[in-house]
Amino acid sequence: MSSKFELSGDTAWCPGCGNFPLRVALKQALEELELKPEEVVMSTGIGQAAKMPHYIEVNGFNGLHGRSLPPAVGVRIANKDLQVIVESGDGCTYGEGGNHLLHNIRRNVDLVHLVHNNQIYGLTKGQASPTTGKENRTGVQTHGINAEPFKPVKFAVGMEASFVARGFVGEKEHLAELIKQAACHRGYALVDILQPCVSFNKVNTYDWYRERVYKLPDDYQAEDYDTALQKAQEWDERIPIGVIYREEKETFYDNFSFLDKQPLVEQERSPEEVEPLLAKFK
Amino acid sequence: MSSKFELSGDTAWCPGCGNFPLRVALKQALEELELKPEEVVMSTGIGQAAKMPHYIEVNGFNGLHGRSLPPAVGVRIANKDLQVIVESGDGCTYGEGGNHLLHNIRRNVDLVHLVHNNQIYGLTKGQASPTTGKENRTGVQTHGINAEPFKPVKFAVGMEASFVARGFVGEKEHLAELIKQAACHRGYALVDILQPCVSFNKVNTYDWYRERVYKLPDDYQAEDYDTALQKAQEWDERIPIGVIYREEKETFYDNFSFLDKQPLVEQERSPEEVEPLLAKFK
Amino acid sequence: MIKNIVIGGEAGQGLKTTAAILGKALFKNGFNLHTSMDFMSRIRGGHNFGRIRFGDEEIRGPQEEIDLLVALNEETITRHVEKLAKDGAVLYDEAVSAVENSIVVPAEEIASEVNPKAVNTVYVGSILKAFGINLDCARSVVEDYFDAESVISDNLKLLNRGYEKGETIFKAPEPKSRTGEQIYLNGNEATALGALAGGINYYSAYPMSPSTGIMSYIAGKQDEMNVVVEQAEDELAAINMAIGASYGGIRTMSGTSGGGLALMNEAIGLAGLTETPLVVANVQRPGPATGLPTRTSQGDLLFAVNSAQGEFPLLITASRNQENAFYQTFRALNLADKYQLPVILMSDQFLADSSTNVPDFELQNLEIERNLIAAEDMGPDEEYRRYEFTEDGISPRAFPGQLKKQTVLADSDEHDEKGHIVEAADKRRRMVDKRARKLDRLIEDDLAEPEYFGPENIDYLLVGWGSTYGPLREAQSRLNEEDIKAGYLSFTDVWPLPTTGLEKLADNEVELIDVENNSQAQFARLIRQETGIEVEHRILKYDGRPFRGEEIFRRITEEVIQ
Amino acid sequence: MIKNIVIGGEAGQGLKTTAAILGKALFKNGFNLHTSMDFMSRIRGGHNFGRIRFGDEEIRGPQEEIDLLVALNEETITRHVEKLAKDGAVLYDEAVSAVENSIVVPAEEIASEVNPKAVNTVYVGSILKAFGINLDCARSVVEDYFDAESVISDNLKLLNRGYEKGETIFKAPEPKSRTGEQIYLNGNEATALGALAGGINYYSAYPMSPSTGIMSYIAGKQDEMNVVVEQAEDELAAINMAIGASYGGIRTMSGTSGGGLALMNEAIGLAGLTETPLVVANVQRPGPATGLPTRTSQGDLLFAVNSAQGEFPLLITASRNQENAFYQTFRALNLADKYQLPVILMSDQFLADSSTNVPDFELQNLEIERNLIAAEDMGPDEEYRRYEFTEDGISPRAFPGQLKKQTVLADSDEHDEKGHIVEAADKRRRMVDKRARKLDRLIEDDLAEPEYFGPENIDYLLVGWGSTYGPLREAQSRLNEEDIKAGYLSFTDVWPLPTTGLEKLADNEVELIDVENNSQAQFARLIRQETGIEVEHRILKYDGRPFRGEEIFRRITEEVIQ
Ligand SMILES: Cc1ncc(C[n+]2csc(CCOP(=O)(O)OP(=O)(O)O)c2C)c(N)n1
Ligand SMILES: Cc1ncc(C[n+]2csc(CCOP(=O)(O)OP(=O)(O)O)c2C)c(N)n1
Ligand code: SF4
Ligand code: SF4
Ligand SMILES: [Mg+2]
Ligand SMILES: [Mg+2]
Repeated sequence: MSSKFELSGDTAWCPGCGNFPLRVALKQALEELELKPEEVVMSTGIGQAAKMPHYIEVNGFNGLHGRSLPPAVGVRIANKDLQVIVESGDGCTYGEGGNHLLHNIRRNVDLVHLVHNNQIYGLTKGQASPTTGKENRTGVQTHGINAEPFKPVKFAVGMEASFVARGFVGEKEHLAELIKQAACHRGYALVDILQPCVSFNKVNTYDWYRERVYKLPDDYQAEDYDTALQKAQEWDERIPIGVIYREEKETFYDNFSFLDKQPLVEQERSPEEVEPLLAKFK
Repeated sequence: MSSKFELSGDTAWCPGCGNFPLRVALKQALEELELKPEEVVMSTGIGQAAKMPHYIEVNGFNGLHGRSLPPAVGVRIANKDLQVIVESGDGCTYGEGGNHLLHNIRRNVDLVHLVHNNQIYGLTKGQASPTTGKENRTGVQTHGINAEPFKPVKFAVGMEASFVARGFVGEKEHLAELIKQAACHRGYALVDILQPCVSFNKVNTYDWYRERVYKLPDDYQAEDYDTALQKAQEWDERIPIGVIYREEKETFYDNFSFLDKQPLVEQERSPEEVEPLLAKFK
Repeated sequence: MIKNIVIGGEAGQGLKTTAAILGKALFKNGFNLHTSMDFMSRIRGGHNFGRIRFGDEEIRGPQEEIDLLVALNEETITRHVEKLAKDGAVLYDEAVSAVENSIVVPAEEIASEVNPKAVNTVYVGSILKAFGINLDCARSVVEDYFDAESVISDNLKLLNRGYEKGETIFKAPEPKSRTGEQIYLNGNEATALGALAGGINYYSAYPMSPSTGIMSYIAGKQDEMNVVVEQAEDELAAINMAIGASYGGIRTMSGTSGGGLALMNEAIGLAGLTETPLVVANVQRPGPATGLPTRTSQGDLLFAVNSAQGEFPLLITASRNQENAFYQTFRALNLADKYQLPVILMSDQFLADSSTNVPDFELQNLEIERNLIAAEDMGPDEEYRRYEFTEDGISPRAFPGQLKKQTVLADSDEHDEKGHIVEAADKRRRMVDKRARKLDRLIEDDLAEPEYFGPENIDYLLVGWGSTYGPLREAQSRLNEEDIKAGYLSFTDVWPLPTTGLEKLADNEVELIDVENNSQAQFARLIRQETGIEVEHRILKYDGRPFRGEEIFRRITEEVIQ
Repeated sequence: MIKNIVIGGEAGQGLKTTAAILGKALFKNGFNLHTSMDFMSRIRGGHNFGRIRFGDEEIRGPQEEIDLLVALNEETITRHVEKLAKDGAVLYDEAVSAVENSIVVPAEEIASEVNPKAVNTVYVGSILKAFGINLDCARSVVEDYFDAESVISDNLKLLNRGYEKGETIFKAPEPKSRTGEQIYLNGNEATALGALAGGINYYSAYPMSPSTGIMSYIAGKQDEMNVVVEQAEDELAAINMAIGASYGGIRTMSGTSGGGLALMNEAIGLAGLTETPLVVANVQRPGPATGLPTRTSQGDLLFAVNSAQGEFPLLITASRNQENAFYQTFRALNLADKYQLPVILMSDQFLADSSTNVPDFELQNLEIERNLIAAEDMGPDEEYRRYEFTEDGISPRAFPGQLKKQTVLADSDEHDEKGHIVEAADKRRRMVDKRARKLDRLIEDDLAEPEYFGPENIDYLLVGWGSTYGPLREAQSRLNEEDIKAGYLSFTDVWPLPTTGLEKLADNEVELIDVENNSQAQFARLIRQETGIEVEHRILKYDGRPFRGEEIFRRITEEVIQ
């Protein structure tokens, strides 16, 4: 199916990489959301995942490693009519960018955040990321990993993020559905996506994930915090995919009365508006 | 009581500040641990809390704002015989330094981490910190706070930190005891300390804390994760103090066979040791 | 005639309020004045003081010799009494035997009867009395300054009591009617107002002295001016959020001090490579690291000029005083948009925290120039290219969503015209050249040459940049008064360095004197780097304190002229 | 005689292995050689290539003209064939009609019969055959390179097959016996070995091309050498951990590339102010921002020189080649300890990823000089003061726990001799001066003057810094061969800038030519800043590719001499 989000040309991804099905799911979701390319902005960091805006027809801000989130917040403040998607790797998001994740969960800006979690640093050739499992060995982690793996879903639920989901690129339709739900959710929506790296992660392969991944049942109560907290702890043996936790709550926008009227970017400004402020100094 | 940790001279703290009783508890704990000043290293960031090494007789590395933790890790690696204490404010630790907190919980280096949580930026004159409550107004947060308050204890338990406690400077003896337990714990030990700022935080006063704070009962099971997870959520109405969670687990040191033998700082090195490595290049 | 008041006490004794009310009262009374603050990095205790210099002549900076020393505690007397003028006076709550003129006002005692918290107003009353200045001006300030009725009436009462208990020692200068409408404000406020006049819709920063005042001021006007002010989790977030907002199409700004600028460095390069307009105020304090957090310095010059790894066009401009800070900020926003580059706006604690009277801002002459592409500039089948090659290197700028059926791609890797990653040697070269051409155009069209002050024929040329302007003008006038033929070249734009004016003046006959608030004569180094001109004399100060005009004058006569 | 091989293909085709095995084999065979890599920033696909230049003369860098082009895919032919020498040959799996000498080796087909993964070894066999070089050297390399018996035997088999299928086209240079024992390694490995020889116990970094090789190498030796290698969560952590470890008393190091150095900036100032020894390797790539991640540049010079807000002593030294990288790193660790300051060790992708043969390191002449206080240096009742004022500004350094009953206090605020916060003007001034004196002493005792190469009387003087050394030496020799009287001044220490040698050579008669891998002639700017000397000619390259000697030669004859 040719899509208006299709961008022709070569990618820098390896044949067989999990980024390809992820892109398919993303395009499908954007189509089904009936968005136009110019209405979508993708903000990314640096890494293999972060090259996405070069391979799909949307607006893109491909910024610095670790800084995929902050520019997205800025864009969303500038223009409330845009669908803003943050997209980056696990290293970029959970490593270098950890502090932004932490605080943007608190900020609850209306964003979709897709993390290509291949449990490895792809672009820099296979060092451990925060999510790399203890059993892995790499060129730098010659002993194995010196720290406990970071668990994104558990972390985000623990932080009471307003929408937390896990997807798997081996379940494209399901993933597209998650992305759509994230987009429709009002507030910050994190989707951690299991994405095999065929070049550098020889542990967490398609098979490894397939053996463990299962879809949450239809009657799963994503709105119940305690349920979510328990579910968020599952990993290793069985890995749930789906919306783990969801809560409608105050967003960043609710703090500013003038933000919902008209996109800031469309508001005309004139120097003379400061005239009344000068009175205080007279 | 005169203590060998006593340092005479003026402090830059405000009269009535919660930092004073905190210092008393800290000195008491160090005394009772039978440490000598030269055996203790305090690593701090920048803020009012972070001035502690200037007001107590120990080794000190008073580094950059937000970076109280990383130097401490370095010191501990250099010298396993030192008692390393990280000490800083809530802004420094949970704001600027959030990423280090996140990843050092994973690293589990043997450190005591004392956070003076006055729920405000003291030294810079009263802006919101990540822990400032929603009901606060400040000179920058003129609308109130744009984000959900960060909950340090809940966060740390969620991250499965190996030791998580909360203290209150209004309970000095109890606090001293917590500090001692943190020091005796093998691994990373976070103690979040409620410390009223009499100059800038007009909401979270001594009275505010006194009305809410209660000590965990003796039969509280800090080793049980689910119990801890529940307890860690308490705030607002009732605020538990004590050791919330404790788990003995692998530390950073366990990954290095050569670290436990002799402090690295005492190991002699000679350039000729690389001789065998050169063979590979011949 | 100019008079100089110093008020000193502990942090927490309300010095700021006293200085603010007194300063504003003197301003309302028609004086010229300059108020500067010397704070320690603490909330209570220690020793802080403010200097208020006022009179009927132009006043450009602080002065050392004290006419009236107002001591909120005894330490103030010990620390400052040696700078008391021969006929100076001390105002304190008991008699000071060591000095001739001692005004005794037991302010706390007086206040305790009405409202102990309002003790500062007692001082204001007594100070005005010391100069024989009528209270009317101060009354209206008090009414403005406080909100609650009861607080206002307490303060008015204490103002009177202070006046009554005081004693007139000095003949006050005659307030002449100043030229035109004036306003009284400090450098941070002026910068914040320039940003608001420039139409920013977003300001993100992380608190850091002495820059926080900019954020606080704007934060107070969020709803009035439709500006979102966001205190970020760290400086990395602050700057990257601002860059995102700018890419999103609104005007944005950030502000910090040196350590924060260091953290922002990588992102300044990002703005450079992605050609995203960005203005960052760097309010300098003495470094490195934490340094002296509440004091002043010009130690970040070469650091700012050489921001970030790699090479990209960048504009560094420094405000010379409060009036200029407003217009420079406004201009910085326009130039950032026009040339699609980062601009670092240099200020420092001295400028940021000092208040003075300046001519009311001329808003009607200002124009916000966004320099965005208009939809009609695009051909019907043309694909929008964010980095289109053009003669002057400036590509048409659109924001996402602006143009129908067009996407906007910005990239931190080297890229082609569309914004996609490239690695080919010739493509890289062309993009580097394209970006460099923007600066050539800026130099030609917009770079501000330094302003020259002084006689036509000179033996000495003082050079300085930014906030040393006031003290340097004063020093230069003093030199001229002593028949020393000295001129002064005041730089605001420092990178790219405007060289024409300097090269014209710096002929062989003239001795150059560099005056800077740092230890390495960074500006002199920059001048030599860019022009080969060696500035042979250096008057440097790096103790965290601002220059005073008389001090520069004295040092020049001692160290240079001899 | 020198021959030049280029091997090209897609990322993921095993180019690195081929180059590594072939290079080592040629090395073992007694040749001089230089292997450089041209990678794209991707894992698979695209176009990568390596250049191997070998022979019996000294070889200092890459060459453009190709003798043997080994094409792992067709694109390689298209891209490189125009650089093929008149009597050059192409090795490919089918006949190439466009060229005269086409060696056909269907490597994949051959490998598929034995082990498809070992296809690269077929090429190695055929390449050696092309030059008539006997396989013995390659056999021992294969046995070393792989671990598993079966893999070794497959590769040996395929090495033979490649040899058999190939064809001898060239007369190989005669391997002369090189002077003394030699080793073959790249710049990152040399730096890592220098760090290990210097006795580091800790290395923390965050992965970033092209610096990661240093970390990987050291990580592989953790247990052997008692070094903790920690991959940090970000560069801020990496550098602050290293500083803490150094304060703790062990030798430490960190490494990164420009963007990471930007993030480390504030902490470099921290090391400066706290006087904590710190060595950071900055392996440059083209910036700003992400730039060209896998390519080379010298674009961070002025950025590094002007690191961090404020002013503090700092040493910047650049390695000129692989041999020098080892000794510079070792020396940097000694000087950081001696002067208690940060040292930035400049390298770049060209140096980092290129391998060459160098004389075996002379370990016995090296001495680790920690310059720590000895317990007996303390008087019995003396209080230890971390920042004691001394004549040369160097205070006695102890680590925590070292001295009985003494504490060590390091502070990021301005401080007194003990390390406690101070704000007084005179105390600040004295500390700034104390720190500055350290650099004066360093300049006197330890600063390395540039090395000069060339005849005594010259018309032209080439100046360059760091890794352009090889190509520049080659260019200078070529110029001399053509009777152009040119000398070359090769800088390693660049900040503080050593000026004596330069000032002696740069008299009026000599034309100066600056050669740099950047677009702004940063080194020429620095020279003018520090000496007033204007370097009139500039040979700049900023497309991410390294210079070749012949290219510099050609450009000088075209652009300068004419
Ligand atoms: C400041 C900075 N530090 C380091 C890097 C190098 N770097 C680029 S991508 C990357 C890691 C990529 O891993 P991840 O984010 O998981 O993305 P993936 O490639 O696996 O999709 C690193 C360390 C950089 N570009 N900038
Ligand atoms: C990089 C950097 N950013 C900002 C600052 C300014 N600063 C100093 S202390 C501080 C906040 C202090 O708050 P907290 O950590 O809670 O400590 P407290 O003073 O409340 O004890 C800030 C923002 C700084 N010194 N460095
Ligand atoms: S390195 Fe891994 S994640 Fe990156 S493109 Fe290749 S397979 Fe995918
Ligand atoms: S500002 Fe607050 S935290 Fe700081 S010393 Fe004063 S009371 Fe304590
Ligand atoms: Mg990854
Ligand atoms: Mg605080």
